Amino acid sequence: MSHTSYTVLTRDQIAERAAQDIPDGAYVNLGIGLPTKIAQYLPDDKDVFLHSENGLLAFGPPPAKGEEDPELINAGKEYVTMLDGGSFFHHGDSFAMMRGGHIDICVLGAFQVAANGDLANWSTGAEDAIPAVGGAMDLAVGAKKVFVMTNHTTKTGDPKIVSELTYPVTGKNCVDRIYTDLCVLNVTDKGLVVTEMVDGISFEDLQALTGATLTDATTVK
Amino acid sequence: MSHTSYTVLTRDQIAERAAQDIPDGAYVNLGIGLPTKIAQYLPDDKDVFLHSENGLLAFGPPPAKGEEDPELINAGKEYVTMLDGGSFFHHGDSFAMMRGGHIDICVLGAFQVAANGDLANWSTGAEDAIPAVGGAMDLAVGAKKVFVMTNHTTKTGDPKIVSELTYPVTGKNCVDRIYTDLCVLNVTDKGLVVTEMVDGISFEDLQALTGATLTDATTVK
Amino acid sequence: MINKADKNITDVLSQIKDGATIMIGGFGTAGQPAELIDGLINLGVKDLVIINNNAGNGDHGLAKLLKTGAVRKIICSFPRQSDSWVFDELYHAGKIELELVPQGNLACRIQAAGMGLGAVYTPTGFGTLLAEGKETRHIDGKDYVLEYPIKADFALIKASRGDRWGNLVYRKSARNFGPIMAMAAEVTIAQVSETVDLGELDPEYVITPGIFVQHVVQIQPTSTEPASDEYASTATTATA
Amino acid sequence: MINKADKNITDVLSQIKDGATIMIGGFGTAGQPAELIDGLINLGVKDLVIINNNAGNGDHGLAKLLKTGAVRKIICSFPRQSDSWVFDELYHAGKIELELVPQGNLACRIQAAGMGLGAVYTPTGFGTLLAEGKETRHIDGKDYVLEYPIKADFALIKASRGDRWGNLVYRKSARNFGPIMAMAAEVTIAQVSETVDLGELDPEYVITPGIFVQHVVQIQPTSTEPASDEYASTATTATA
Repeated sequence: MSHTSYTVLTRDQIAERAAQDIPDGAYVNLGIGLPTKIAQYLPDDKDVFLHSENGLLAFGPPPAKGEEDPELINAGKEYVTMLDGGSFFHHGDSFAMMRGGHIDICVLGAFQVAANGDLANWSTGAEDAIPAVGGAMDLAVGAKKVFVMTNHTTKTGDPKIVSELTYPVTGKNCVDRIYTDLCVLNVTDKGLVVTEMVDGISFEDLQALTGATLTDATTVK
Repeated sequence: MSHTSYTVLTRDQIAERAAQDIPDGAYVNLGIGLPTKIAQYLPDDKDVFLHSENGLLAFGPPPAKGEEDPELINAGKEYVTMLDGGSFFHHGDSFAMMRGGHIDICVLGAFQVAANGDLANWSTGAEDAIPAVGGAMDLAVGAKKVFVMTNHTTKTGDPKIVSELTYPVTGKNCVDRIYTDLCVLNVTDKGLVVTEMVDGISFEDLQALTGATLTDATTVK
Repeated sequence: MINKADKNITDVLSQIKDGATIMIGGFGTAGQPAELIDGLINLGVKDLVIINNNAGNGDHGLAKLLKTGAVRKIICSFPRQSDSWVFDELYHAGKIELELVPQGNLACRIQAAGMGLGAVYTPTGFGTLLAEGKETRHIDGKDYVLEYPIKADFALIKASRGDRWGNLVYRKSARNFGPIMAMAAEVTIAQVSETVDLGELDPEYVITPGIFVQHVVQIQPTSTEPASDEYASTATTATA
Repeated sequence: MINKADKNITDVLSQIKDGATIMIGGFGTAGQPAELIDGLINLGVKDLVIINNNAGNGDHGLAKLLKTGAVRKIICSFPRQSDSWVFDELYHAGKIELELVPQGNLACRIQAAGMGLGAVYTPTGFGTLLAEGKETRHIDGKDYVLEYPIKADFALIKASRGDRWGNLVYRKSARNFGPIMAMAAEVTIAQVSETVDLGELDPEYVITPGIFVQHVVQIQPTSTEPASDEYASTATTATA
């Protein structure tokens, strides 16, 4: 795959871009890893409520050095703090929030996303790997909107946006939007629609780096 | 039905008798009406935890006059108090306690009890009556032991302990023991076993007042 | 910034339309959101489906709503009470539909909705008239009835304190169905006796996290009312 | 009079026999009942089935229990962590059975056990490898998988305070699975940092009512331990 003259977004820039689409008052679960970065880019004038599977709502930034509490961690087992107006609850209620459609947006990482919104992010199917799933499948089926944040291709240049998954599925038809280092994609009934691209890249360049057929939003009515 | 020379227990005496079989540490739900009286006869040296469907555990006696709180009532909508060590919870958790087998004993009133432990206490099946069930069916299936407290016969002398229910069932095979104004009956695989009778009554007298075959405990090994 | 406590009863309730399915908290009158119900009566919507444990007491609250003829159907466990004459009359006149549900199945079906479950197998009611026609299954030695979630467009509930993010705590046995109804409705409207600042409710002891609550309406207690749970129907704009 | 806090760890745990199914609270190490697990290791029972969100971290707690070879099977959602080398080795050596359950299904199946349900239809996992061979159903436009309750003989959990009737409150994210596991086990044993008198826990804010707890064991903090959630394994007879 050849880079011509376009700029690839950094991980922070993808996070910053995704943060812009999270509205005031949203209840949001940020998946472990890359999506966690979004928290840093949420504007101060919005109340965005961060949920963590292990029983936190409206948690805040990491504590100051020396203030860490081993009993105040998020699902990624990182130390966090609580905002005024936050709450603790048990795992049953926490997953009721997710499975019951109360979380407005979750942002997940991905191994692959298919054109129909199928998501693979829990297993590569490798024979010797120990399987582990955590809350990924619950978030995939339960959140009102599922956003994916990922590099557009793997480190070896293979497409992560594909026509059909080759990895085991986490959730079927669940992804609504994809933020990559190259573009923003909406998953629609008519397939993947490109709504934004990084400066300098052409639609043809982007299509070449993608394993599924893309549509340019400017051509969709 | 002829009384010969035996003494019928009063409602309070039935309650007092039933109270004797409630062990220290039992979690108990007393059904609305007659069973509620049992609370008065629980000995002070035992910790018996009274549960109410509407979200109370370890509630206490009625409040003093003038201390009534409209937001502190039991399932019978009577004013109660809370003991130190009591707790409030929502209806979901309250019925989890019942349905999930956490209540040790519930004591229910009855229209009829069948020899196999079927209970009827929610509907007489009368055509013009408004049906109402409350928590009776949940208690019948959920408590570890279901006791029934009832007069042995109806006001008109018809048996309430019967071979088969003629009223709509509340719960099948659920009753373990029956306390009446005449006797105590265990519901067993071999039918109804009389373990106690009031003074002066003969086994034959009791059988004559009962719509199901009784066995005398002294003849069972 | 989110302030779920910035509207008065009239404005909040105006989103309720004819035909809505509405859960109403309370067990008897304890926890019944009397002022929200009065507001609903004033709104004048009709063809409602109401979910409550009972079917109204006396001539106030839910009973008054029923009396207006606004309710097409009620889903409840115990409609027959000594003071449920309003419902009795409507029912005998064939003017209201009743779906009778054992109280624990009512709770559980509301919970199933809040939890996003498709259906549950519950032991309650097996073999009874209330399970007639329902699917059953024998699981691990016991019989169960398949029951489906009960969802609602709105839940009207009563809590004791709330904040602008919708966090709630309740008072004694007035809690009853409030927390589980809040989880099962698209829009939950809670009336509270007091609105408090963010952070005043201890995060360890928030009973209903704000995610389940869309509106908080403070009901001002008036000195003319005798009992502590009786307030005037005047809604005030909450400060937060 | 009931005192659920009158035994030390050794005496309380002695009722656990070979082959027991045991829920262990905690999400990672937060809420993990470290002293109860140490007690279980000392007890030396084997052929255990363990239910926990994870499969142990580092060389302590659950990981240490696994290392003794006492665990036949683990039911969990996330066994693969950077410091889960003990489990990794056992798993690759075929010395432990793994039932992998999505975290929310784990929670929900534990809840179903506590609530007395026979089974539930959950949307989570539909169409995935983790639902292979399981019954599914299309309900109201959505696909669900039939999942059965997870029950246990024992639950070992960690709370912050408890009383002699077994009422518990928790601390921050150490709550996690504690309350729902307490509801799903025949016998729940809770370790607490502090035993308090009856009435000291506000009835409005008891998180786990005593009906779900059979034993409370107080773990005495020692001054030699640095972090506030690390205590010595010495059980003391609680005063209540």
